[in-house]
Amino acid sequence: ADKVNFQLDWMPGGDKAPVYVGVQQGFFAAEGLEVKIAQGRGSTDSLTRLATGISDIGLSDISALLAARARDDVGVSAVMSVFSQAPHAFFTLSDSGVDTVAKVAGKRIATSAFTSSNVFLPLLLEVNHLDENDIRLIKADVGALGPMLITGNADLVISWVTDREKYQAQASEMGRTISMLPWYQAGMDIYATSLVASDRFLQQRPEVARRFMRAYLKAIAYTWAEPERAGAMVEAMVPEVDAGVATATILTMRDLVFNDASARLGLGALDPARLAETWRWVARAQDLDESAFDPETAVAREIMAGVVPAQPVKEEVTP
Amino acid sequence: MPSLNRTVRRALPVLTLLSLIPLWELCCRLFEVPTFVLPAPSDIARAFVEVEPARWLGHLWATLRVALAGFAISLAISIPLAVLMVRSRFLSQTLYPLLVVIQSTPIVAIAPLIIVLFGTGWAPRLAITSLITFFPLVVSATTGMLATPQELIELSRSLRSSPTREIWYVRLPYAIPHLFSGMKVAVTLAIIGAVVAEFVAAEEGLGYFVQFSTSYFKIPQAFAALLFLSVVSLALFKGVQLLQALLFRWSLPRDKT
Amino acid sequence: MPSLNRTVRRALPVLTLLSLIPLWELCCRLFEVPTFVLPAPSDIARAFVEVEPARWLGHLWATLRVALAGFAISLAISIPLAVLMVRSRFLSQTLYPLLVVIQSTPIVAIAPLIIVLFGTGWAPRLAITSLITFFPLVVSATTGMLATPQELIELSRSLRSSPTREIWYVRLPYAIPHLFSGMKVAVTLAIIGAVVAEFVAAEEGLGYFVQFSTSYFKIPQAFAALLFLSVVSLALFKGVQLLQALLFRWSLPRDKT
Amino acid sequence: MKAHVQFDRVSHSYPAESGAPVEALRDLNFSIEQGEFVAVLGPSGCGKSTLLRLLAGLFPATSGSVSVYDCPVSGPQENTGIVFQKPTLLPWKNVLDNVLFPIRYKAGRPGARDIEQAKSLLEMVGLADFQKHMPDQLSGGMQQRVGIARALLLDPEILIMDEPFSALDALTREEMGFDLLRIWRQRPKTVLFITHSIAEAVLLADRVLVLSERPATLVEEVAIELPRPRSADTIHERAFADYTQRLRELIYQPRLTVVPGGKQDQGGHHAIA
Amino acid sequence: MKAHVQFDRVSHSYPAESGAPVEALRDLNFSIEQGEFVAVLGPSGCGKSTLLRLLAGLFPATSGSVSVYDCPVSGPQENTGIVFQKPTLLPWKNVLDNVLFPIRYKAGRPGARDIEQAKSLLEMVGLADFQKHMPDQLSGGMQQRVGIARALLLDPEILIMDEPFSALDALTREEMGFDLLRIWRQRPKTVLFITHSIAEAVLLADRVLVLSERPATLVEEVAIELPRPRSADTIHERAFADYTQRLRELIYQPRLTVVPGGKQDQGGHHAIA
Ligand SMILES: Nc1ncnc2c1ncn2[C@@H]1O[C@H](COP(=O)(O)OP(=O)(O)OP(=O)(O)O)[C@@H](O)[C@H]1O
Ligand SMILES: Nc1ncnc2c1ncn2[C@@H]1O[C@H](COP(=O)(O)OP(=O)(O)OP(=O)(O)O)[C@@H](O)[C@H]1O
Ligand SMILES: [Mg+2]
Ligand SMILES: [Mg+2]
Repeated sequence: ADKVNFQLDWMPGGDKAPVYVGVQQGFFAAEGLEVKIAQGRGSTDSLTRLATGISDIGLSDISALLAARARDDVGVSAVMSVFSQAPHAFFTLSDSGVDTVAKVAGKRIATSAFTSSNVFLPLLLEVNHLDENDIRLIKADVGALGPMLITGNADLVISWVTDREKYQAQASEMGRTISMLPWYQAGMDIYATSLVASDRFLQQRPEVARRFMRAYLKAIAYTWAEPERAGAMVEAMVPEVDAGVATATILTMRDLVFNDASARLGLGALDPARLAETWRWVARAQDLDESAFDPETAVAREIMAGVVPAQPVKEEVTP
Repeated sequence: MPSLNRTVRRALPVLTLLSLIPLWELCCRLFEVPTFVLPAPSDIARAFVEVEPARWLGHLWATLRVALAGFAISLAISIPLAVLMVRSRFLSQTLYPLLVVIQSTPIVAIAPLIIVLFGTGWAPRLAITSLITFFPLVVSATTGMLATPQELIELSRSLRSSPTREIWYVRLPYAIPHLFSGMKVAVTLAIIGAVVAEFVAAEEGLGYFVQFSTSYFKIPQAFAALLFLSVVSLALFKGVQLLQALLFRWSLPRDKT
Repeated sequence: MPSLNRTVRRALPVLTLLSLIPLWELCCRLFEVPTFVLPAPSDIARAFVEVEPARWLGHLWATLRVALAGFAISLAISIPLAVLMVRSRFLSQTLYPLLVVIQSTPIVAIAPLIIVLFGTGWAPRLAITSLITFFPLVVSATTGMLATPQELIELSRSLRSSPTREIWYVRLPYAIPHLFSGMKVAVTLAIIGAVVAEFVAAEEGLGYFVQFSTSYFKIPQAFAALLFLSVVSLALFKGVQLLQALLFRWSLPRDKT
Repeated sequence: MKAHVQFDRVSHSYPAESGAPVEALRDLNFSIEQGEFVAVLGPSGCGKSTLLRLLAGLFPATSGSVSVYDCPVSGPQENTGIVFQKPTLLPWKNVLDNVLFPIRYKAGRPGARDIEQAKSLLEMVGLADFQKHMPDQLSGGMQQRVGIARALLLDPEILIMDEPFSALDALTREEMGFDLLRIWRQRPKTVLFITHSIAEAVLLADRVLVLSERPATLVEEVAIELPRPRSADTIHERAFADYTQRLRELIYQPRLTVVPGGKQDQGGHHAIA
Repeated sequence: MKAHVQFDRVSHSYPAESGAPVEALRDLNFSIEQGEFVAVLGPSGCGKSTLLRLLAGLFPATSGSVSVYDCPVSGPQENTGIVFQKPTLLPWKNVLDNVLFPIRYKAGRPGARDIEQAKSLLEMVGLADFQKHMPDQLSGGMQQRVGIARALLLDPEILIMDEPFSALDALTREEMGFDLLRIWRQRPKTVLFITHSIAEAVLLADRVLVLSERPATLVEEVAIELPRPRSADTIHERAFADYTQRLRELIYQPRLTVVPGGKQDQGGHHAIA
């Protein structure tokens, strides 16, 4: 079998379920692949490991990839979208009265210092006719956000949709409930977590990559078809993960995978127009020259061809 | 009676420390501290038994061997380094700044470099642990060797010693108390080092488990792992003390008669 | 001539260190090291000038004052702690394990606790820095005070000293060389501490800037900040050495005639 | 005069980490009157410094009791000046500050009079020019003299001196002996003076205690009834020679049977120390 | 006999961190023949230990040259045994290992014969029962004797001793002096012996160098032409008394004018050291 090193962008959990499902359900084996999963510590870390050849293919936020490629011709390309909506969201206590993004004005918002959400925040506010001076941003360690929200040190926190279960669990302890305001419902319509691969891997073993992608798509479909089983499969491979929590996570993030965009453009597709929109957000957020980089160069279309379904393929890249 | 007395005297500190646990429990209940801020001992105990012993032991062993091996490596590197710096003023003035720079670089920030240099297995974890522990060893060994009284140096020089022998037979033994003070610091840093290394690159170990539990908001479980870590540190610390007592009795202050 | 000679001897280590920079550049070019693994000095220099000096200074000052204040606090806490432990066997046996536990707890893992306890301003950063730096100080001060030769203790006791005075006039001065060895370690740890604190809770400072740059994949900029950090550490380290030379000349090995 | 110091069946053993404990003193009985100058003679390693430490209250005797004014010694005594066998100077203080150390230690800042006093003591021991030197810049004998000045500074009631002049040359030694007698006469104090010089013991003391080899027992007490004030002339008196002769016999005789080989003749008339 | 050690216009000053440097030796000229036993007498702090350090090659003289066999001393010499003024024992080694230290230091593991030799030296200095004790468990005099045994172990060609017997009682001192003479006779060596005891200098030495107060200059060299082998009987010879008397005059006379006050009489006949 062909050996493939798969790189997670964070620790295992329900949001990473497909790769575990792929292994457990034998989707990879059926394609003649032997997949080894390595954990990561964020998109940057994941990109670095892919770029240096430690791993072959893996997950990363596509905005991190675009920024990295724009800055520093990193040898990694996107091959498939996984979350076709950005996972950023505001969380607040249900009784806080904040039920639209417009109402965050004047609130204290806690966020982790180094999350990519911060970069997009000004743009999101702008789309919602606010600006940074309308809120008070408090930066703190990720682990402290929930406690700050629940103990009243902050009115809202910024986190990922995938964390909803965890915040709810903390709030329940104090008899409170959490509500979530996903940014994708407030005007942020861009790609997020994607399957990315090192260029070397794509060049040397393009077929292996395609087989992997095929299996991965199957695994995605299975994961949301059978969330309980998928959760259990993660636990089976990583005992630290709790199957129930993983399942809950899988359910929470359904909208990130199956949504308008995926329905319109196809599951896994990286639509050029939407990709360009994604790049626009990234460039503006990170103060990069929008015209100096073509986001298409960060996507390995020739690999995607024939694998990712319903993909609006550009003329010039047909094999 | 006196032996009973001594038993009591020995047990008292342990008992005092143990009595902190109910106090902690009490505080948590009294002030209704939320579990995710500071879990009560009972929560931690519950979390502790929920994880099978084999998994605890697996993580424990992963951390312990990295800490021990990393500590050993940094000991093996820093003593010769200290010797070099004691022998040559030039080397001392060139190396010391370099070592300070290495010591004060946040390892997390150069994680990619370390992973590229050392791969993804054991090696980067050992490297990180050694990088974090070596400095106190170098500083204490150097200080100790330089503090050797002039009269002992004169004795050694009058024997027409080679500088190597002077270091080996006079300066290093004299530096033993200093060195052990450095080792006490270094050995607890070794635990920190192993944990940081697991934060950066590992899928096992107590540090990894802490981070994992935290990112799943399983705070009592994280604290259980932290307590485990503390026990390991205490054991290593005691180990260093014991080593000194066994091998270098003379370097300890004699008990008052 | 001898003074020229001395100038050369003084300059040589600095020159050697500086010569590492072209070597580094060369290696990066020769082996085509990717920028995100290890940027070449020229990349770093470019990144360095791209950030306005005022912002550098702002971050620098944010880190420096936390490091210094945290170091000062931990010095102010650890010396009395060491004194207590030297004076009472019971305290020493009760406190030491506690200190080892605190020292070996990865701060990042208890970040929520610290933020809930200290809020989100300066305080948690100072707390973290002090927590990370205090241990070498306690260990070295304790070791030094306990290593005081029996004859000096007899002298002091024959003067019917109160134990306080014995500590103050005999044991603490005797511990100075040990203490400074601990301070050299602690002062570089203070930088690490400030950086970790900025990872946990801050919106400014060089550590924050490093992490920030890394998460934006601006690796050369991160390295520029790291170099800045190194310079700060070196300055603090030299500062401690200078302090010892100025205030406690006698505690340094006399220059060979 | 009343009994100032009293040793009552005092024995002391040092515990050995391995093997038998070392017995230093055995069943020692003697007393010292207030204002008396008592010298102690005894072979090297017999237990003299141990005796000093017991009297200083640095540690308790294994058995028996040491008392001062009928009060058992249970810790360091007030008003005691000690010259240790080793110079025992603080390496971080200069000579003047080392001498002033007891004052700083007890009373905080030394006053102008204390400094005056310290300087005049330093002058007496011939170190007026070395006030600002550090201990490691002094010769062995100079360090010893700093220790003497320090012990005299507080004008103690009890003065315990452990071979205080051992590192001094003959002339300095003699001068300092007379200086000591002068100070003792002007401000009476009880003195316990350990020495290896028989002549010195006779010249300075009211009474000489002769100790045996380890474990030290009291061989004999010899009262020296030479008139005071004593001076360099005392040395030429017939009685002085008699006393030294008698002490020599006490010291040399019991050991001649023990000494291996026949290197020496019949003893009783040696004079090199 | 040929000149073994030669001091040629040797001066030495110690730099002072503040103030004028301390001049210890000034313009010292003398030589020691091979196999000669030379004693050095001089007031405390005059520069004797400095002289020892220069000969040992521990540091160079400020001016002038010290040579051994016409070869300028530029560092520590081969085959030199030194007894330092302080005992200078290694606190982490027991008595036996301290004595064996030079061998371990030079040759690695000591052989059975070395250990034999060390033990017999320890017996000679009366410490046979203390081989396993640590230095801090010894009395001052015992520590000093360990240092002597150590210096003798390698049977050095040059033996430099700095007040080696200062902490010993009269009898032990005398015994060890004769032991030293015996060893010196059996295996001839050049000895430089610093002492404060005039009688000891006369009893042991071929020649006595008398140094002045600091900065030390050579006041006089006195050849001691007493017959060898010397024994306790030597002390009673007329010549012995003459020599000691002569040395006393040399030492006491020049200083009497300096000593303040009139506590002493006209000198020239003191005898306490
Ligand atoms: N701290 C100690 N531990 C164990 N044994 C000791 C200790 N101090 C002294 N001794 C032993 O006690 C005995 C007496 O020692 P002490 O120092 O009283 O002798 P001393 O009469 O002062 O000799 P000296 O004239 O050589 O100074 C010695 O045999 C010595 O080995
Ligand atoms: N390391 C040093 N630094 C500065 N001055 C010193 C040093 N060592 C000795 N001296 C000075 O040199 C002079 C001679 O000292 P030295 O030790 O040679 O005297 P000594 O004749 O051996 O005296 P003693 O009989 O008291 O041992 C003294 O005045 C002393 O202060
Ligand atoms: Mg003694
Ligand atoms: Mg000397």
